[in-house]
Amino acid sequence: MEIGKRIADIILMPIVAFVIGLFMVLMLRKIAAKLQRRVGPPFFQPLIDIIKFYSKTTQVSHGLLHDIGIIMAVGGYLAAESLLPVPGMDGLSDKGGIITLTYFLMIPSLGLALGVGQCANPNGSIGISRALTAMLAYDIPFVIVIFGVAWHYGTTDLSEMISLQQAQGWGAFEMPLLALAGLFALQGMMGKQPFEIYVAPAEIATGPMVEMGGKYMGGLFVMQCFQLYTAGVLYTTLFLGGGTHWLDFLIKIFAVVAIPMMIAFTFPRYRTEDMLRLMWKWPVLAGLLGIAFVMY
Amino acid sequence: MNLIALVVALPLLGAFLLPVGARSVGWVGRLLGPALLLLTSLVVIVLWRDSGGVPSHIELGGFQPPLGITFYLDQLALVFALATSLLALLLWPHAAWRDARVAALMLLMVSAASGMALSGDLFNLYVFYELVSVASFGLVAAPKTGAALAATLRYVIISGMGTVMALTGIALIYTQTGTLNLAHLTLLSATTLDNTLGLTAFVLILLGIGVKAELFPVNIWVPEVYATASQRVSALLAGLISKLAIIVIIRLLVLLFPQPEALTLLLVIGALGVLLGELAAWHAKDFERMLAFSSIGQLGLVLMAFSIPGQAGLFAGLAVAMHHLIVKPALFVLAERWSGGFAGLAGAGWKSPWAAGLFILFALSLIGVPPLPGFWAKLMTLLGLLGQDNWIYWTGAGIILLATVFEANYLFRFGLGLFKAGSESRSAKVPVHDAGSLGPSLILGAVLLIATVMITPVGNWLAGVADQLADRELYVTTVLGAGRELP
Amino acid sequence: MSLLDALLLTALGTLIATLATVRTRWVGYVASLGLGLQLLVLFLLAPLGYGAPAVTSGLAWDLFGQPLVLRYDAMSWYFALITLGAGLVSSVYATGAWSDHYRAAGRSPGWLQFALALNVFTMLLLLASGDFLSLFIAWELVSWASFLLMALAAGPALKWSLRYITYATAGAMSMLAALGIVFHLTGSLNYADFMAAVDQWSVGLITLLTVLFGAGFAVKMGILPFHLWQAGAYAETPGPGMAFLGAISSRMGLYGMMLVWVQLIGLIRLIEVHIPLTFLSLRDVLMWIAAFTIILPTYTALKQNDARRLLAWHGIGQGGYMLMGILSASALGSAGGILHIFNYATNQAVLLLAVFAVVYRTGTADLNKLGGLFTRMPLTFVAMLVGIIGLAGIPPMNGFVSKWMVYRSLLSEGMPLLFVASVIGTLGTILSVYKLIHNTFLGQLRLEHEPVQEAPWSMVIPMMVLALIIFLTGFMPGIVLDWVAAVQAAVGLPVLPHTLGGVADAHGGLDMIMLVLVLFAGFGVSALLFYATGRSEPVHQLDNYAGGHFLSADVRYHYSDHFYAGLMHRIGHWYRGSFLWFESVVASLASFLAQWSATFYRLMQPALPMLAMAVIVLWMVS
Amino acid sequence: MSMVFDLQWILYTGAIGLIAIGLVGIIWSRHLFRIILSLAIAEAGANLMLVIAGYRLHGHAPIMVAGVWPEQMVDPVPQAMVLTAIVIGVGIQALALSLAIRVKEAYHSLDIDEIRAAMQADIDAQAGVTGDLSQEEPSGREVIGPTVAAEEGRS
Amino acid sequence: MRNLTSPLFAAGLAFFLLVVVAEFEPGAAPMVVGQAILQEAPETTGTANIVTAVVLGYRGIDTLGEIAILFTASLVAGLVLERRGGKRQAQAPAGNVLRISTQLLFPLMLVIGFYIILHGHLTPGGGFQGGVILAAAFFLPLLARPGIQVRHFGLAVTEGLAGSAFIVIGLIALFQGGAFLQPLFGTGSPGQLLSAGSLPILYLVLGLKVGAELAGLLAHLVYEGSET
Repeated sequence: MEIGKRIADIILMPIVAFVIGLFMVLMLRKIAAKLQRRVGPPFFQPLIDIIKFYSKTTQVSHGLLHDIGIIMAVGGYLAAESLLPVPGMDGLSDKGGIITLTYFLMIPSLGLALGVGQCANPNGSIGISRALTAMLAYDIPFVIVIFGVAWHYGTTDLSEMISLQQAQGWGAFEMPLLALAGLFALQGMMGKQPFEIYVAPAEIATGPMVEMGGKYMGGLFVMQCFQLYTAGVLYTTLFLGGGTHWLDFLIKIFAVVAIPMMIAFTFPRYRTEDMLRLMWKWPVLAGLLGIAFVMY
Repeated sequence: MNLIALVVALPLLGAFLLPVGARSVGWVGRLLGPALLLLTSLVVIVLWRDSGGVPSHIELGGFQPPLGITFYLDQLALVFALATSLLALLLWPHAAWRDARVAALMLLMVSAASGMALSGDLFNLYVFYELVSVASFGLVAAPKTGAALAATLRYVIISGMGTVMALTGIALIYTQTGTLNLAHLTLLSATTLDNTLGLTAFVLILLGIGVKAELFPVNIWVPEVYATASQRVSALLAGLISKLAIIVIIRLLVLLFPQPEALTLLLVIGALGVLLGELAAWHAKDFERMLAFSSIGQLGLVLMAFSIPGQAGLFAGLAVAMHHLIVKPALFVLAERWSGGFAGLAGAGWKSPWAAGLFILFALSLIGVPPLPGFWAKLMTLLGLLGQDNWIYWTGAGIILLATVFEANYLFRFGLGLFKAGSESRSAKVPVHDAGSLGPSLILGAVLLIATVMITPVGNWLAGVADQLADRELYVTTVLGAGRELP
Repeated sequence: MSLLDALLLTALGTLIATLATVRTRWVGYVASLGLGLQLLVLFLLAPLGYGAPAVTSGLAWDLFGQPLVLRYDAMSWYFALITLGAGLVSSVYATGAWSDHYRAAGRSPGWLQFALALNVFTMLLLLASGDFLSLFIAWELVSWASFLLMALAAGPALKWSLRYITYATAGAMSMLAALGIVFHLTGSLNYADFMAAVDQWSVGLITLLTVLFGAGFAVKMGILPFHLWQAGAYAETPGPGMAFLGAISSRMGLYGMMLVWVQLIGLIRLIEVHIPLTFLSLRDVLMWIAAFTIILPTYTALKQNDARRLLAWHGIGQGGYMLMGILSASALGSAGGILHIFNYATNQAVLLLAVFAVVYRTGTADLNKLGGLFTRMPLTFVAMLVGIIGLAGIPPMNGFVSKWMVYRSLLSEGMPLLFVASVIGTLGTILSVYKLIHNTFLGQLRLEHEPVQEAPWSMVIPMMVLALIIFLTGFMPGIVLDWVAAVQAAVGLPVLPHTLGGVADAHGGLDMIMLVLVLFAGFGVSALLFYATGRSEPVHQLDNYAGGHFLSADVRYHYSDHFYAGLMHRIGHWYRGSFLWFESVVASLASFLAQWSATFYRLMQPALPMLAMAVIVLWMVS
Repeated sequence: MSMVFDLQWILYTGAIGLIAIGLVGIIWSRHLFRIILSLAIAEAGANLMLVIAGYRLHGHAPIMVAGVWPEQMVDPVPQAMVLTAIVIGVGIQALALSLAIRVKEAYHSLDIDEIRAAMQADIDAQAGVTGDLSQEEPSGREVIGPTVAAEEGRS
Repeated sequence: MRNLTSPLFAAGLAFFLLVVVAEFEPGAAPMVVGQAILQEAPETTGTANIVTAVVLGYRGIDTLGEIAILFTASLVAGLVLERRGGKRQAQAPAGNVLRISTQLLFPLMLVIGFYIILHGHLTPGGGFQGGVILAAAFFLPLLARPGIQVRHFGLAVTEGLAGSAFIVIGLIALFQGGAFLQPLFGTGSPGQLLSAGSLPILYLVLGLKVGAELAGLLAHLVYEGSET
């Protein structure tokens, strides 16, 4: 792959991701509205929100690290998107692979955690503590899934996985148990109900976001766009054969994101320890069984 | 060579004269003992130089060997004769400066100990052994506290029983062979003692002499005696006398009882001694008894080393024994100022850093930390034990290894406790070491360090000693001459 | 005289010079200079690190017919590099302001420097050992040298160092047993004879030797179940000493394992040994032990409230990654394991130095008594941030590279459970290092810490150097991978093909240069976006949303204690202290036996055992 | 072995019997004086063993008188040895007795169990330690080092 | 426990010893060395009593050790029993018969004692036997008149000098170029009083020493040992 194409990919992929992410946020809010029998926001509302946040005049900063935290959060996703192949653009996927991507996705979390910590608000710190615990909960089934898939395809390279799936059929059919476990993990990863204890607005004043306003909040919005996009694309890549062309790719990723959304808004919230118990029981069991089927 | 008899005769003469002389001329009593010891060490050194390392023998009373009593002078005997004099000089008890009778007892013990090292006659060994015992009874009882007397009495009773056993063993041997000369017995042993009777006699003698050698079942006197006797006397008993008893046992073993069963017996007894000694030392709560139990363990180790067949075993055993000969007296001397329970000694090391340093040096060597000599001794032992294709030997090696862990723990529990920030009121009472109280330990520490540096020549020399010890032919031809007509 | 002699003699000279100046004020400079010189000599030996043939010392001599051989190969060089690096950094750190502080507390920095120099010397000696005897001798020296370092602090350190030396002696004795068996079997203690003979040995024998040698090394490594001594003993060691110990000392165990298990016995033989009644091979069992070593100590670290102890427990856990990587026997995994030694050493050193800089300024390492120091000690914060990113194995620091290699190899070797176990360990690491940095540098600044200043330069510079190394070797891991490849070649492992940026692999490689560049590009874009959209207004820390309350500085509202309460609700009752229980069972059993022996000596009628013995023995012989 | 009830056999039985009786006495008795007497008995047995070692059936005393040839004499060596052994035994018994006298004064008892207990209490007191033999609380935890659990806080 | 086990173990020991000795030829000592000594002793030492030749000649060093042990025992007994400033209980003097017969017996026992000592190389007896009789002779007055002062110093001088004389005689032989304790002054003709060279002298000092030591021991036990 020539260098020019690669640079173009790296520049384009985050932009695409952001745009799609905006739509996903819109979809999310629409679904929520439908389920709650509301009308829901207009089409450009997510974008408007972001612009609004960034252009606020009152921007309260709790210090340098507060800024750096947001920069890391957004910058990390920007970089991570280049590891996630989409139709026609492979970016850096051959340089990193699935494991690297997983760890790249921790950079935004770390940045956020640092920024929130700097705010010196105990609610924020509690939120981070819960968020990290949640990560511990959903990452275990998630890595089981990653192992199963990577072992099945004999590679950690995401583009290679996609091409193999397009040749052999979708991963979801070959590894249904793993796909199921992955769905669970996805739910946790997106931080939506029933696994949103860490924001717990009534209890800890929205947790990590408690001290965020203006462009800080805007950064978090951008981050959410990327987050939804990444979750959708990753699942699609692992189990739904990626995208041959943009149309089916978009359908798949929106579908993938829509399922958790629908689950999310029909459930109450789990407590941390219950989330741990849930995540470490059924998805892990399913994942391990899935691996057993894959390997033997 | 005949002059070697002086090593026995001179201290004895001194001892006979001392109680008389001390009353008339005070300073005689003070200086006679050390002077005689210096003289005997000189005699040994001169004779050693003359011998050039070749074994020889003397005939006491001028009677030819199988009839009369002989002294056998190989390097081992000479080194122990020398060590006896020098250690006694180094550890000359404080009481001996004041009381001529204690000095006389010391001289008696030295004389008999040298005799034990030298003697080549079974019954003569027994006589010297008894003399050592009786003199040690006196030295041990010398503090005359109730506990010391009671401990001595228990010691006397068990020694007495040992005497009975050993005497019975000697009687059995004599009944079987009709001779007492070790060289002669060596010649006859193949036909007469290589049987149940020989083993029985060996067991009886082992248990008898083993009382002094702190062998496993007959060492019950050890902790209480060492706890009550003056530390220098304990140092002598633990360091020197026990080794002499072991050397006697090993001589008999090599010359008269080369049966494998005897070696296995040594191994088992030694292993039990190591195990119980080190465990009890681990449990001890005061310095003297810790050292006492540790010395039981170490002597078990010596015995195990000697139980390795062949020259390798003798080499290892000698190495362990010589090492312990240096280390244990030094530790007991440290206990002079640091006597009593661990709790009372907390923080004592800050006040006497040199003493603490010496303790740690000796402790390291006891544990067997390279490159100190203790390591080489232990290594030789372990390599020897593991070199046997025999599960008992392997188990023995395992026991040594296990015991070493306990050893490290209790020695350093104490060593580190010396640097505990003890409450001032408690550690204030602990006497501070000075040059005088450290002297013997410093000298022995220097010896240890020199041996560390010169480990190769020391090791080679010791191997030579072991060769001589292992050579039954050499013993027989040296004492009886080659091809002489024997009765 | 070879360069190796020069190295060892320089080390010895450093030791002597340090001892000579131990009571003076310049002892630190002497020691640092000496260590610097040693590092220089080591650089002269650099061809070794790139696979040049081994260098033999002219200092070999015979002891009781046993030739003692000293030699350096690529593995020795690699370990020596880390050792000297850690030693130099610690020594420099301990030299300037820190030593004044230490002296003012009534301690002697001279002895600390001496102990450091002694540790370095003995470790260099260990790395040079060319036969089992010199290996054991140097091993014991290393053990006792680190014992000295641990016991130096007195106070509670005494108890911990006693526990250490008990374990260490047990381990050494296990090695000694193995050594004796080897001598019995081969009649010599040469590596060559061992390697020649190992083919003919039975499976049981190989297992026995593997376990006996391994137990000795495992004690030093803190591999389960021999880990109980490590955290406490390290944590009580004076600052720079702990940094040194934590960085490299326990890795000497890994050196031993690589030497004996990998180079001499050969992993292939361990794989061939099947454990009866299971489908596991000996290698699998060892890997599982490594996995538990990763998980359990890491989650114990999570519970610690003392920064030193937290890091020390991590040290135990990280050892598991190295071991697991090496045992995977693949080119990638073993390279990851070996690389992790270097990476972890840098991470741990920088973290501990940062923690001790905080201790230097605030006087405590208690995570409940700190907080908000970012504004006061920003450079130290950066050092710690770099360290925790590295330790947690998150890009772009070097810790990520080595962990990635381990995961990747477990993946391609098809070891799902071990893979999951190591990821669980990493997650625990992330949780606890966040707790570390949050409780120290983030959140509310305590009132009494208002006047705290940045650590002095003599302490900051070593940290910055280390941080730079961590980043650089994360950015271009190829620098270290060159050495790692040489090590692999030296011990007979498959050699990893690598590039400057990482690993090239058709089915998913790693190129850190690209990734890091993209990452920083992302940060750049993000920063641009952030700062282009107007200035933000800095407010006081207490200007905070607190449910309608006004916060005041004297009230403590830093969320630090019981940090992962939710998690502990779930897993809190899984902490059983089983190993501690097991240890106390063993100790109690021994104590019971000891009491029995003491009772025997106290109560026994003296004559009875003599008689009994006589009869029993006579019965036996007749 | 043929059970020949000749003189020699009776002598051996007697000697060994004395030894056995003496040993039983040493162990069995609690009274110090009895123990010392038992020791004397056992020693007598051992001495008898020695004498028998040189005995020859119908032998003559080893003294050169007319009409007795050396071939008819009994062995002189054991006689000399037994002389030595007896004297040694006497010395040890005297020593033991004198110790016993003083021990009685110190502890007002001649019961060896009581003496032992008193002596050990003495030694312990002097060393400033308690000589506990209680098995109730093994000291296992403390001897190796501090427990980790005690030093751990919550997460 | 020990009440039960000790007879069992002792019986076991006796049994094993009996099994061992049962293998001996009854009443036929091998007499390897003994026979050689019997043959050789009259010429080499000049004693008629071969036991004396063995005690003082062939096994002279044993005898030296033995008197050293006795000396040590007496020394230790003195050391242990010595009491500083303690008052002795005045005991009632013995009856007339005992006192008078003591006076009668004393010279007689002296004579017999010395006779036995001096004829030790000719007839049964010798230094030990005679020494014991001497000790008894000196001990009798103590029994008869318990208040009598024992002259410990005199005893000490006697035993010290006697012991030293033994060694000195041995050393003389050594410095004359012989072996330590080698008999001196030729052998004489066996059977005569003045024969066997230095052996009778040795026996004499031995007798004196044994006598003095036993007397001292007994005196210690009687006086210092008595309860106050």
